[in-house]
Amino acid sequence: MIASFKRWADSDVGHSFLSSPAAMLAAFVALVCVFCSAFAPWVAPHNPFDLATLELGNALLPPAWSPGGNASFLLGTDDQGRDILSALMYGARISLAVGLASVLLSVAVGVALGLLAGFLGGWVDGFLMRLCDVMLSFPAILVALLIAGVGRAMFPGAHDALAFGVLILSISLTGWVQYARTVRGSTLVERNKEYVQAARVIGVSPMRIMRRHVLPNVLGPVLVLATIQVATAIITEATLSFLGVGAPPTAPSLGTLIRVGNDYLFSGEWWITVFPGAVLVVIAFSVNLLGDWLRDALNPRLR
Amino acid sequence: MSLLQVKDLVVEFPHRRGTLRALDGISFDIAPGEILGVVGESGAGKSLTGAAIIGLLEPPGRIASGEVWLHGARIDNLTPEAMRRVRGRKIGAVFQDPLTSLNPLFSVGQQLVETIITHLPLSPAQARERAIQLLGDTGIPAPEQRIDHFPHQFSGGMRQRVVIALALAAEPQLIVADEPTTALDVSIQAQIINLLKSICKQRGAAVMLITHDMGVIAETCDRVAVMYAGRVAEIGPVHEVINHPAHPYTAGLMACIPDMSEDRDLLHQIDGAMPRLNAIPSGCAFNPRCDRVFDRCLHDRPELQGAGPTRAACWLHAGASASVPGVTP
Amino acid sequence: MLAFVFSRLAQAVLVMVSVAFIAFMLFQHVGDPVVFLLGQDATPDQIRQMRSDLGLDRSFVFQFWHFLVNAVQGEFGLSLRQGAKVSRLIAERLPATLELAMVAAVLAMVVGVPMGVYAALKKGSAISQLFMAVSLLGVSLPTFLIGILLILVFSVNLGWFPSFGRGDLVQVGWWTSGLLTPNGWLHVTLPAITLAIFQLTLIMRLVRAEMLEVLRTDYIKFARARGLSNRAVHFRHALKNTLVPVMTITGLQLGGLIAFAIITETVFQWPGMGLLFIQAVTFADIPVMAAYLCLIALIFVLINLVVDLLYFAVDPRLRMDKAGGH
Amino acid sequence: QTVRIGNQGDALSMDPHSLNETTQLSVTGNVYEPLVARDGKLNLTPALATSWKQVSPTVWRFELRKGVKFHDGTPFTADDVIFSFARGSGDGSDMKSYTNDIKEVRKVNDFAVDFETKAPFPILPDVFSFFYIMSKDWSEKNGATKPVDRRKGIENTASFKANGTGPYRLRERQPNVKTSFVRNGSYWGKIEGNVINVEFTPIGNDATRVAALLSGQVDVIEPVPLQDVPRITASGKARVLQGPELRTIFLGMDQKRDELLYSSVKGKNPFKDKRVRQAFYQAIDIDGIQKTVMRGASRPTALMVGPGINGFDATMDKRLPYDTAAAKALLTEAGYPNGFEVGMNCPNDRYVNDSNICQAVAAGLARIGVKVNLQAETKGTYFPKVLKRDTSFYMLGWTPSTYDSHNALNALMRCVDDKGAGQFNLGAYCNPKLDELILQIQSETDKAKRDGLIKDAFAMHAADIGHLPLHQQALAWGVANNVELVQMADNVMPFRYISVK
Amino acid sequence: MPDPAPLVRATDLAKTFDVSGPWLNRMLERQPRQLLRAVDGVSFDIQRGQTLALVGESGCGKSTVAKLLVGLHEPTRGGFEFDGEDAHAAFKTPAGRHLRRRVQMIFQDPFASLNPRWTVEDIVAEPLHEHGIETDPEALRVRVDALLISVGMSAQDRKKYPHQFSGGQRQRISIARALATEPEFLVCDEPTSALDVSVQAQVLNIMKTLQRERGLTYLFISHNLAVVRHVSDHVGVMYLGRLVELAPKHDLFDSPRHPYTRMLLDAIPKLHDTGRARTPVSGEVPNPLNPPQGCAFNPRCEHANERCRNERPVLQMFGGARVACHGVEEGRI
Ligand SMILES: Nc1ncnc2c1ncn2[C@@H]1O[C@H](COP(=O)(O)OP(=O)(O)OP(=O)(O)O)[C@@H](O)[C@H]1O
Ligand SMILES: Nc1ncnc2c1ncn2[C@@H]1O[C@H](COP(=O)(O)OP(=O)(O)OP(=O)(O)O)[C@@H](O)[C@H]1O
Ligand SMILES: [Mg+2]
Ligand SMILES: [Mg+2]
Repeated sequence: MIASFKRWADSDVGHSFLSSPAAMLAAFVALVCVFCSAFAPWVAPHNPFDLATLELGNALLPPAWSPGGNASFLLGTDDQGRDILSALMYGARISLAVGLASVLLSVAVGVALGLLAGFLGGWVDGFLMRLCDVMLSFPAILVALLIAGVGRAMFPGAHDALAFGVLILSISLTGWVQYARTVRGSTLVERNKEYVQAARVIGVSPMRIMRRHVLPNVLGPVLVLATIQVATAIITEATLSFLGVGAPPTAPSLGTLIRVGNDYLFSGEWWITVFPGAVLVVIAFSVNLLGDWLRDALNPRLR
Repeated sequence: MSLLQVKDLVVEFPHRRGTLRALDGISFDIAPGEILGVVGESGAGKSLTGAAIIGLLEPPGRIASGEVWLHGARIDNLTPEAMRRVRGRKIGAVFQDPLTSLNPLFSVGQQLVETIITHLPLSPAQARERAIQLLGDTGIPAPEQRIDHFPHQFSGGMRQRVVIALALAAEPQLIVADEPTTALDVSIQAQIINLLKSICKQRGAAVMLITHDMGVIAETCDRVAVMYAGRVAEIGPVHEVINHPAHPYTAGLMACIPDMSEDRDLLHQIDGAMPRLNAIPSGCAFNPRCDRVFDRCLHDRPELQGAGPTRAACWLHAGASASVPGVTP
Repeated sequence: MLAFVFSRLAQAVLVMVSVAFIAFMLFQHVGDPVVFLLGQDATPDQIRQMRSDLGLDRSFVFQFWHFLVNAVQGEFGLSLRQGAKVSRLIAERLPATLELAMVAAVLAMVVGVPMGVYAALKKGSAISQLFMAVSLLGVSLPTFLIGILLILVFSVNLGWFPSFGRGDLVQVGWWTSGLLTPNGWLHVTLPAITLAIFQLTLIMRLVRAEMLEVLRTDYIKFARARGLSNRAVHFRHALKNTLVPVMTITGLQLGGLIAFAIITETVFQWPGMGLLFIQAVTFADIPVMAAYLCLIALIFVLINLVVDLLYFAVDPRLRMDKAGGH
Repeated sequence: QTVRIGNQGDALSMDPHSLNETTQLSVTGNVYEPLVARDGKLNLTPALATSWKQVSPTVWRFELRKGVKFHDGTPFTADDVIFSFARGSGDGSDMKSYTNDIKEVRKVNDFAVDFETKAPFPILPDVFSFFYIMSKDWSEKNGATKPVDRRKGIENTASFKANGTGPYRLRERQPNVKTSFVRNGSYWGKIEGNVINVEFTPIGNDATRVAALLSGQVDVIEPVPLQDVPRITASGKARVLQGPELRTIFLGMDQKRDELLYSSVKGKNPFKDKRVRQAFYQAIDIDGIQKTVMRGASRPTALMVGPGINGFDATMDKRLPYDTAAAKALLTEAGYPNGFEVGMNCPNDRYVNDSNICQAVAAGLARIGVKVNLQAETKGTYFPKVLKRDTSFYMLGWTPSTYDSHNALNALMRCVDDKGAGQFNLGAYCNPKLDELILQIQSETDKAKRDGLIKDAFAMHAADIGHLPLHQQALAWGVANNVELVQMADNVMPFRYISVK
Repeated sequence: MPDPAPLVRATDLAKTFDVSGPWLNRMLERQPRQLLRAVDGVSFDIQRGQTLALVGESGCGKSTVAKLLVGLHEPTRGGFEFDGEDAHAAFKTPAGRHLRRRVQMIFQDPFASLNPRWTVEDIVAEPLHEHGIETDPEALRVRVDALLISVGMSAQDRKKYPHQFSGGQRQRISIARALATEPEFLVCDEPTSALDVSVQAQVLNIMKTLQRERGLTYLFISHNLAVVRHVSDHVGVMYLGRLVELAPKHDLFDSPRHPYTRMLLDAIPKLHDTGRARTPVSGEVPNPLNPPQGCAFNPRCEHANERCRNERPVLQMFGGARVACHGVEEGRI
């Protein structure tokens, strides 16, 4: 562990990170966001999900520094009297969780299927790739929309956790295709490399070869893709929420906050729109920057 | 007067752990019509020398000092635009892999014509004439038809001929050929080397032939430069260097080559590996592997010095002029 | 070649059927159209009657089969909500969406490719860094927010562009075009920008990455070694080779444009298929949804086909291999 | 003069009998006319009928207006009335609820018809105001004798074209894009406004609709999102007309099942206990909702119908006080000192700020320890679900289409049977005594006596706390400063009242 | 004197690749199946402790033979006996895994044949693990050290990654890995062609030393005849999937019989014979998808006659060598 960290810090990737201010800044911002959202219950001044604490009397307060603002609501409140700052932290927590979980899920599925397709070839490959084609011809938002709709209709239990499950599922359902294709491509290259053949000559079983030899060597591009997809997933979640199939209103995600804020764009209550939008942009931006940097850093030819 | 003169050429790569000196004071020259072979271990700096001469060092690589003269004019400090005019027109280049040297999306003819028109005042029709002629000269049958074909429709050997035709398109006086046959089949190799040789002789062009293959050098070149760790270890007429190597490294290298004419149980081998650029030992770079090392080798860096008909960078020849006894294979 | 087109078309049919199948499976859960067809005072009997009239009480396999049989005859039935032929509704909406997507695609290309080329050639320069950073904004902002912000700035505050609709249209056969009137162009501007921003970012980054790769290839090095001018090297050799993969990927992205058009159309009240679809979703208008999804699948396959054919046209390696096979 | 109207939705069809829905009837009502119409104050006024009287308990006679011509020039006669009622009560019509009680329509002469009802029907003229008359000739010629038949996939000319007697003619129809109308020069009556051309455009997205008004692309928008009212007013280009609407928003609770579908309470149904219902009632900060969520644009109510509906009685409109402590006490008394968990269903795009209201209610309930799992969703999935009674706690809004309390009582408060009684009584509230009253109201012809019965019925329902009434939402129309119009409480927008300066 | 039973015996080995397009395309364009006979009936024996070298141009099927022998490919026809046992049948059974221990392979490219993400220790220990030869970590370490030292590396190199080594060192790691299971038969597919002459010498020397010490048997593939002459006992010359000449080393180099063998020998640049003008080889390597009729070499052969263009020659004994050539058979060459 420590050794591998040392190796990292000493490696070209580590060095390129330490010498890229943009990457470090992005990582810092991302870390702050992750921290604030992961520890929202401890960091946030209020608990916006606890409805009992909401006072309609506190609704629509402007940020603390503007006239009429209230110091205990730093960034103001929304129409339910929710503290925007706290809502942002809790919301980012949901968005990040949804983003990460859906990316993890699609990476897991995509990588597994891509490996299988690439390594086994033949009809497995043919079938999986046709499946990808079908998935691709459903634009991502459409699938998400349908799945989210179906999911909510099928499990009317209305529990928030389930709603998130459906969100995650619907986002990953289109996400995996990219990974599958990428991994299949690299697997096709990798499996003909001599080290894989060497393992076969030694008598290592195909599954083991896939797991121990091929997998680690095809993860590079996946990593890059995944980083960027986290941002995309967060935005997809926001978009789904705009189309009305997002997170429940009592536990708003960043996307829901933006959707709601959207209604206040023309009215004077700019803070309801601006802060969630800004936070989303900052998160997406820093994650994308990281992904960008990673792409260049992992590409030996660009070093 | 020599056609090409390289004086004390130093190429560096600024790197995060300090600057790497990949070429360290290379000097040699090539006379018109002469074929100079460049040999040496992988990573010795052969390709870099070629790239530096044609001004195509990949950033961050740069010429840190030294001079390159072509035809009495200095070319290492030209503006990019002026250097571009030199490339192709005065110095042609042939690279190792004919498969990747040609743009797959353009027909052979398009690539030839574009090169010719860039450098010679010809109309497109004339350029095409010339292109067909060039293809014919390099031994491609039915050039009138083949000219409109795309690179992938040619076999490896033919592609390399096309590449040579491209290098010759504007009648350059010098051709830098970086391992032109390594990617080819054994039986095709000889054809290509012969072609290069004969065409250059016909046109009076000089060639800098970079290769690993001592056999090719022996058959083709007039003189040979042996490189080691970014320096010229030995340079001289080809049979001198082969038959009477002056530098222990050259001698070792010659001995490594399995010989068709004798049976040996084990080959001679030079133990160890070439040092990395960031860990070149002080003194003579070869000293850790040299079986004739002595004190001076550890501290002072030897310059090329006369050792009979050849010149070698070895303290064994400090002031001497005979080949080293005992290291001849 | 012919075989290729054939197999693609066969694939198209397959894809469309599976899309329709999945769609129908999903429709069982997206809502009950009857509630919207009958007013609030309808009696339970009326509702039951309506359900059985529409065949909604049958299994989805049956409904799907029914749909297929109709679809084969080019009939998608009547929109439950609007009582109009689905085929006509879609035909009315198709031009709007296609025009919007085309304008957006062209915009994304015309702006994205040069930006990408510049960012690759001047890698590391301030401007290209700026391009990279600004373009990231394009993928960091949700489309709907961009759209609404554009409306706020350019139509409410500045009053330069209209905020909704297609404006004056010209009828050309059954096709209605907004691109033949200045007013139509005014109307298409904001939606097209909204739609293009995401693609633009992708294209720009793709072109940059591909271009950087291509610039490292041996044939570019060899082209330089032949003394070709920078212009020839960059814009003749490098760009052409760059555009081959870029073309494939952006072609595929065209489908994404149409999908994203749903949001853009919602925001700008653009009377295209996306708006039709989203309304159909809201009211569980099954025939419209099914037809839309099938059409999208068809468009997708066609785009893929065209892209592949273009690929054949541009890349001689593919072209010749096929021709040389005989 | 041209006026451009941006509306949230579109009329789905131009067929006046195909859908019983406000937007559709509002739009087609400019082209077609009923026998009896309503004026700006919602009072009945003669339209195609000049007078009507009850000739026997079950027969009404309508005298028809003479000299009226349809837009295609054919004269209007009793045959058209008979044809229209036949069409409206036949297959594919969504207007059957207006014709259900009619047994027969008889021609007396060319300009008089008799309506025989199945039972004494005191308010027959009231139910006619949305029933439009079509031309028999035109319908037969255009194969539009029936409203659209979706089953057979046959389209209907009347969906795209219109031929009525009204003040405006349909000029061009692009569904969901634009529908334009032109003033009918040969209209029989007086057109109060001065508008010649009307362009009716659906703009679904709130922000876009507001932007369209602010940027001058449309002259009238409906509705205005409440939060944007100040902005529009401040723009100096337009104003917002606000007025009470007939629709009443209320919450319903499942009072039938022995165990709630979505609740932490197992084995019993807390909503069967009146104390629980009352606790819920008193936990709702209706004034807070009115002030912040509705931004003042609502009228808190204790009744299930609002002013303007026959039977509304202001003296009864007294809510139980908002009192968290009392609510908590009631809950404790009912055996839930720590509250419980319950699922709540709510639309998010049907009523004004619907999901925000639900959230505020949920917050109020949270304060008495009830944890609400709120599911707010689009109407497309919401209504099918609640109409299946697949809910424990829900929101609904109701406008009696007959402008009479009986409609609300019958649909919302009667015990559920499968003949249509209590059809929208989604929580299956049931009080047999109230049922009896409602039956009486239905056939009582004496106005004063009937009003008394209605009052009793509402009192009984309020005492039961059968539902939790919230408010009547306000209409909010955005109108450019150069436009004058009349805002009607039933949210119908007759073009004839619009003037452009 | 009859030979003792050979350790390795290949009989009529053949491998055909199906390189046709997808079925639909073939049907529509009426193209036949395209079969590529990469190896077409190759037979040879290798005695224990001896080295057989295979030479030939690129694409003639050398690597395919190698992969057939180690079980990376299934033969289309023919078989391969190892120590009297049908190896391909054995590879398939679980019990046949022991055979994998006895047959190992060294690959051409030292940069591609080591997993870049594994340490040297992991790489060399993998076969030991896989075959359960050594399970105790400490013993494993000792074993790995010993292996590394046996190929002239140091035990301290264990923790390093492949990219930290030079080509020659990497090739030694590959050899160490191949030796881990103490195989008897090593298939070496161009083990030095990616290496420099000086490094090549190091690797060849190690191979030879190991052979002497452990009695290894090699199949050595190369296109470098000088190297082949140095390492081999017997040499097989392949052309387009077939053996055209198979002879003891000295026979072959001193008196090549097949015109192709002669051509190959002629193509070797001679080091000490500078400036000699060679007759360049003419013609191109034929397309393996569409091999010439008769003797595959006939289009490039100056001695080709009508028979060569129609009839395929088979291997026949001529003196110590086996040659497939009508010209040799008829005494024309
Ligand atoms: N971009 C670079 N950055 C750092 N070092 C480099 C770079 N390019 C080349 N070098 C180093 O310069 C040295 C000389 O390389 P060069 O390509 O000239 O070797 P060579 O003699 O041609 O070898 P080969 O026979 O393998 O082609 C090598 O050690 C190489 O690692
Ligand atoms: N998996 C495969 N599928 C299809 N064709 C193959 C496959 N492997 C090899 N071939 C073909 O078989 C022929 C023989 O290939 P092989 O790799 O054995 O040649 P080789 O003699 O080792 O060549 P080289 O010297 O280039 O390594 C070639 O034409 C090659 O294209
Ligand atoms: Mg090189
Ligand atoms: Mg091979």
